[in-house]
Amino acid sequence: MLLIHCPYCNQTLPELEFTYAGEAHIARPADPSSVSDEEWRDFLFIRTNVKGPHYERWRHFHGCGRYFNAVRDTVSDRFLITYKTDDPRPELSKLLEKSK
Amino acid sequence: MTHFSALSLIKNALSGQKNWEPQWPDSEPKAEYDVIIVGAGGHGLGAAYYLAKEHGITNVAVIDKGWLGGGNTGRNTTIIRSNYLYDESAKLYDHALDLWDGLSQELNYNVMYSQRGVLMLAHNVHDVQSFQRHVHANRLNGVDNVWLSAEEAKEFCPPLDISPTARYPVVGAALQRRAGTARHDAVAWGYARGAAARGVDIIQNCPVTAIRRGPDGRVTGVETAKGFIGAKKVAVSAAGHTSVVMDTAGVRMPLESYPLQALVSEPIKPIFPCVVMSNSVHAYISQSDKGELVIGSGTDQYTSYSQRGGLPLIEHTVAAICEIFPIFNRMRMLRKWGGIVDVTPDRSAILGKTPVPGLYVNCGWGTGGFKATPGAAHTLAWTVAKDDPHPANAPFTLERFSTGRLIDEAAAAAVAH
Amino acid sequence: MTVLTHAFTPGPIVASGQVKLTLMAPVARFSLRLRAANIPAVSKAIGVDLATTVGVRAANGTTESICLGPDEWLIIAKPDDADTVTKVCADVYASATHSLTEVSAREVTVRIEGERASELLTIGCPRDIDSIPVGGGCRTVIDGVTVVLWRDAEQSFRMDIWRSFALHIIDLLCTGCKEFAAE
Amino acid sequence: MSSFRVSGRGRVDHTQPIQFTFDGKKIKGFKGDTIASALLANGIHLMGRSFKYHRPRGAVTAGSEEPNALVGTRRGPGRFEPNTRATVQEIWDGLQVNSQNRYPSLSFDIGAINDKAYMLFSAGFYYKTFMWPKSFWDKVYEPFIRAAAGLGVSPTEPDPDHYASRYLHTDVLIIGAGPAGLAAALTAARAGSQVTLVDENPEAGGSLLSEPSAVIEDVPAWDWVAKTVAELKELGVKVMTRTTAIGYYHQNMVGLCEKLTDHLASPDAETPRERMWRVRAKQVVLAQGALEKPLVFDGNDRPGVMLAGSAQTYINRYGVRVGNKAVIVTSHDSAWYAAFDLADAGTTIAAIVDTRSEPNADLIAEATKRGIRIMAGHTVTGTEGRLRVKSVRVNPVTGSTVGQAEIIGCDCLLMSGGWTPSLHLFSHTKGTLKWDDERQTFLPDHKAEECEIAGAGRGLWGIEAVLNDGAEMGAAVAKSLGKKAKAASYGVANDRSGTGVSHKELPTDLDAGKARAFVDYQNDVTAKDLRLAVREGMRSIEHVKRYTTNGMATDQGKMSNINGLNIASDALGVPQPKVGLTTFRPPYTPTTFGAFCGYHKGSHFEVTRKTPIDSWAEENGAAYEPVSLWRRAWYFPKDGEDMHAAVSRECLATRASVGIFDASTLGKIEVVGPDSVEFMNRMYTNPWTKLAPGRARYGLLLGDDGFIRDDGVIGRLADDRFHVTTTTGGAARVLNMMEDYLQTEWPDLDVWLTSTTEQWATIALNGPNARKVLEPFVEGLDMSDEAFPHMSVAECRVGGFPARLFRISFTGEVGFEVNVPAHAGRALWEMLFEAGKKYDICPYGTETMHVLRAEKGYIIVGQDTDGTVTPHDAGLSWAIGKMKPDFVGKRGLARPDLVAEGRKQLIGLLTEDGKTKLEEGAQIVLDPNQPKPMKMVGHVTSSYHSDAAGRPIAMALLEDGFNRMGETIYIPMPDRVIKATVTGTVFYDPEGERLKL
Repeated sequence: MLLIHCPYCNQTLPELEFTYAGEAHIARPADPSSVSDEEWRDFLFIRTNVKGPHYERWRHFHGCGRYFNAVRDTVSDRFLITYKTDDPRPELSKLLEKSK
Repeated sequence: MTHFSALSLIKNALSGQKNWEPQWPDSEPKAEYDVIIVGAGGHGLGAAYYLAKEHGITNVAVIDKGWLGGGNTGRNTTIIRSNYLYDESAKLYDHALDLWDGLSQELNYNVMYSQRGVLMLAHNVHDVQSFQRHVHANRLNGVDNVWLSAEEAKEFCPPLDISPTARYPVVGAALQRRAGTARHDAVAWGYARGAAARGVDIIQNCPVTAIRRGPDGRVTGVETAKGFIGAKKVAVSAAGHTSVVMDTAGVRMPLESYPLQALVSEPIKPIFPCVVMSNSVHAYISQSDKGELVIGSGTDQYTSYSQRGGLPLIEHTVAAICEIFPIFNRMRMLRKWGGIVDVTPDRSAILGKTPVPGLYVNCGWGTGGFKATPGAAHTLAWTVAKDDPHPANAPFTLERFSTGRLIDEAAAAAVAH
Repeated sequence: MTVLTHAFTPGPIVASGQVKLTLMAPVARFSLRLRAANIPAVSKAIGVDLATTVGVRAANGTTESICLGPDEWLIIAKPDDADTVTKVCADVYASATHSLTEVSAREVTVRIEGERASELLTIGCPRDIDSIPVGGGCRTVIDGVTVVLWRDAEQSFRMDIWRSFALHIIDLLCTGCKEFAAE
Repeated sequence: MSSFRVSGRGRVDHTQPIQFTFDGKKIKGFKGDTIASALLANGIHLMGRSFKYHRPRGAVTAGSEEPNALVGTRRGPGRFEPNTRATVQEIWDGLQVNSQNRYPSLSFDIGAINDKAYMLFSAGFYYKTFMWPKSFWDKVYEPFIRAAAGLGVSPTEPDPDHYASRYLHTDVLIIGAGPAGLAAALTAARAGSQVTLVDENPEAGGSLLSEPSAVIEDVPAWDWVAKTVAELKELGVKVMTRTTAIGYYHQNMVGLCEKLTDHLASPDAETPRERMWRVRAKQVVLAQGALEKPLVFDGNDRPGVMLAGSAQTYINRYGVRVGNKAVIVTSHDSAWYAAFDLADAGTTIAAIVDTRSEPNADLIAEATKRGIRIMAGHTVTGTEGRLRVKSVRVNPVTGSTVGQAEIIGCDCLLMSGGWTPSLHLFSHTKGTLKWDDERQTFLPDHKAEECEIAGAGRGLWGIEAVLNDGAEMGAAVAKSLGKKAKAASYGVANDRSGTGVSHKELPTDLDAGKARAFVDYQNDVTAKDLRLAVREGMRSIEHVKRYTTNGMATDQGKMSNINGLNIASDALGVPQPKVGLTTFRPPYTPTTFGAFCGYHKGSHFEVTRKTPIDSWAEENGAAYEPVSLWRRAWYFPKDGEDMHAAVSRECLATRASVGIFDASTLGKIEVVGPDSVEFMNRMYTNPWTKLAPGRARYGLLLGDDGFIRDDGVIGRLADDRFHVTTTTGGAARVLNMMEDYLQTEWPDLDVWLTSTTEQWATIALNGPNARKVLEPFVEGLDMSDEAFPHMSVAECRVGGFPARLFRISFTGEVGFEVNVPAHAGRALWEMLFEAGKKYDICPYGTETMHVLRAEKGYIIVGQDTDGTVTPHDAGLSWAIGKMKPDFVGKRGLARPDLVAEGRKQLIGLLTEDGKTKLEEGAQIVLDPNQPKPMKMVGHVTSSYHSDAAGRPIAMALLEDGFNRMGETIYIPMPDRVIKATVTGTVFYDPEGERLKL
């Protein structure tokens, strides 16, 4: 059971309060009608499924209810960072530097 | 290859077991192959076997980052069934079931395919509707699957609690009698032995780091820990690691890899005569030849390659088993383990060609990969050999995710275990 | 031990030397949602300074608030004051938009108190109870069910539970009380 | 008592005799005994039979690593468990113990015939045979193999005990209360850390309990343990015994299983049998000590052959001599001390056989003092004895030459192959191990969690070294928590430190091919099996393990893994690390299912949600059906009615006059804010801008893939406030989806969502007299058709309660849905029911609701749709706001397959004979005479007998269904083919006349 830092509650809390919500930074196209079938497929289905640091979303479901973003290493399951939805996507190299 | 038989066992017993040969050699890579298969699980080894046996293509290497059969082949709960809802799925899994039947003899290796029957429990009206739909569709597809009342289900599986006051009462069940279990390791070993005997190289502990393509876009080979190995065709059959490997060829996949947990109890004398699955409570159970209750759990909620898995899910799974089989409450868990399953958005596999010429993919089996082993292997070999899919795997394309022609077993309320 | 039913009649449920469970009388309860810019205006209207840190409470007389999320507060008031809360909020709506939704009947509240009250919660709450300060609270989970937990004293809590989950959770707490008594 | 019990010795209570039964025979022991110690005290070594060869076996250990002495234990009805380790289970008055895996008796077991044919049953033999004839596998071979395997028998009755669980947060969790754990706990606690110390044994002390002669800081070891535990408790340390750390999970979460009643003769009924603790620790210290390795030689499994350290435990902890005449065989100094303790207690030590040519001179002196024969540079090449070892074959070894054998008589053989650090939990963390060549073992390397390993787990040996290391690690974790900590330095007198060497199987002068040198006792894996596996091409330890089943027994390889590795490594000719180490998996020791279930048993397996009106339904005899977590009234049978009769009556009564229905489980979401209409426009397919406050509309929700996800009636209460209803099962999912889009895609929208599902009790009144029943209770609302037409919503008072009243219909009759605060639900229901009596009001359940809606062709999402159905497929194209630039699902709907011709579409079906009711789920074909596999073109989604239509009706998803109106299709059933005609889906009142007042 993971421990997850909720950036809105500013507390590190047990995974049981959270729900996973898939890969992060996959924006819904602003004008869906203008995109191709392949682009729409990418939005709906294509995932990096990376082995290593993964940008992903969680929801503090049983707590503040907020969706937020995280970078978690899918090999160790360790979180490198969690951040608010409107925060910029953190640069991986800096995160890895920091975690060392 | 030594032919296995009771006679060979006795002969070797009398000679102190000193004369057995290796079942497969541990090969070093050649410079080039006609076909390279990435991933030495049951699917990959089986594909190599069928390439050699049915298509005469023997200049084949199966390459794995670890030991053969060390991935999901050796980590699953060994359930075999084909009572899927959609015609496409039923056809592919039934193709596999036909091959399971007789696989021991075909491979001269006892894979212990045991047609113990798989019982899928219905706990409410919705389950009944959904399983009846399966039963009817299976019947017309020629797939055996019958509907049992709760009492008939109890007769088939005596440990079952069918009291109507249960939190999840059993209101009926779908039974596929041909379904059952097999010995997972033996499947990988049997195919490995059969493939190796036909000239296939099995290269273990050799991670594939990249798929290489030529200027025309066509596959030229793979980069590995042991250097570049040329290949006219490459088939990726790497389960949870498929996304990582395919990404190196520039093909992005609709896959996510989740941890899946399973567990066994301490061994006991025979008590459980079949396989029971309950989608409503997310658990399934059978008893192995050794006597352990083999129990499968659902996937954890987050993607992961850690193979660790959490305690809450296991607690839920065990509670679910004890809810349906209260007599097992005092049994003890012996060990639990995790695998990594690659899951597609419609919970059906992807098996076929890719946008890259000479590159084939077999993945997305989720929790259903083991039962498909001979079918996936056989149709993958066909697809690679002919550069054209076998009718059984033709619908399982990558393109369906653009067109929307999904084979949605998940949406049809059958969790694809 | 009182057998509690879905009628949710307020009163004692179980009392031992170590923990006492009591079903509390109904209150007026509102979910209040708004953006940061409008906090002062709405605070002023209801007369409670809405905290901006999750888990922090504020009160004015019998009207209480707890911040449950960055834009979410739970407001508790006497049943008689429900209409007033609705009205004062409606009055500032035009200039300070927000969402006020009455949820008085959605939950029932159990008081958990006694020397082992916080320990009792550990039978189902994965969150570290010690991390909840006296005078604070949180929305959290117990045995898979979302609840709001108010810590009123070191060993006195209120737990708001959605009605259809309440008997399940109260029953679990009662089981814990029996375990304590048997020790 | 027997001559094997040494009076006054050990930690058992000699003043408290306890009687239990073993295979029906009464056995006496003392309080504090385990089953094994009590049996050994009575001279009984034979406790079980092995898995494959059914060889007689005795306890080889004194702890939880025991592979042999597994027994069935029983405490009256329902309280039986197989495979209990006799070396762990404490005895109590009345405990019933039975041996296992033998027939007819433990001393004479027919299954032992397998042992005679052992040459056939080599590793992997079953992969090579049992294939002919093919049909024999299921019917003959497999049943035979299964019956032979399996150890104990399953319980057959439900478990009457209950189980508990807790969460615990602690600064420091220390696993193992031996010298390292105690010293670590003391140091960390003295530094002010909050500490939890756990041990699987009934008391703290660990190896110190077997070392009473050691003196720590001038205090005898046992007194030191008592003093230390007292101080720990004083410091607030939570000391938990009989508590096994079963698994080490992410971020320092450790699962502990605490046994509470298994040692008690008459436990309190309210005390749970076991409790699962999920501990979250900031720091963990693993102080689990080391496990002694058996030596691998022919006949090393006979009853009476035991680990030397375990024999030392039996004499010192339990006051039990494991025999009268012992031979010691060892490659490690530790076994010498066991010999000395036994010798001092009166056991004759016939010889100490040490494989090393020059054992420690001090030990030799000690042995000589006691008159013990020393055979250095010797090995053991065999044993004799059927149910108990009676002699040992000993040979000198010079280099690789094994000399002349000598037979030495004995009644027990105590062996030690050295010690293996217990790193199972460390292994759970995916921490890495490194091979230590000097110690010939794996030691912890890179850590994956915030933890320290202390004492023997790091390869240290001797009490002083371990105590000091424990103190260091205790200080280290305290420091990492920001505490000032100082590790005490301990001086230990009479310490028993030592060294040893490691072996593969011991050398022999006999035919190695015939040696029965066991590596995995329980699974009957011999050294020869391991070598055979290697010969057959198994090159990784994982393959060797799976091929031979070495390490897969219930001790999870605690006895066998390292010996197996040494032998495989030798056979392969590569060093051990290259062969690899199999992963240890949780739980550390086998753990009761009940402990994992905790409170989630019976009705508490999962919550059953009930509505505020549920109690009325129960009192009025409702039959229930589960719908997601809710239970809902299914129908209300009157005396003698079956479901069909009850539903038929309920349908007729509702259409004739008025029916009342509890719709409280419908999901409700309040959508509020200036942008609420924009939000609704984006989420739902329908247009909402022009819906006036006070009006309601059917809303359809898709996923972005274009398929139907949910539906429900949505009322606009004000410009900026919507009351959204969802399906019962979809409530949480829809709210989650809405929050997802709102927070992630459209955070700029000023709109907020609140779940009000449980705020409101919802009562539906339907039928021509619905208004007459309701109107008298309604205040503040003109209910005329003009003022409050179909598809209206209003806030008013009903029955004196604040209410939201909808005029909507899911039945085709005039319908109202009254929402009142949940606590008022039952009161209002009773008022309406009372008032409705003069109109023969009829309460109905979900089944009647389903029939009534089907008669009107209203769909149930999840029944008539299955996640692959578009609005067009379902005949709901009219619900799409075609002018809207976007909504969730709009783009998905435009994908090629979703706009293709001939998709499966929802249509009505009428069976041709007008009498046959189709089965839901039945498949449709166009040509019933085609061979299998048939081309199926659709399936029946809903099917009911309809009194209103006067015949059975059905809905189905049918390929190109809209273009097949009037066509005949076929439904092949097992016994016949049913013909049906394709129709529209409205079977009753197609013009909607009945909706008018």
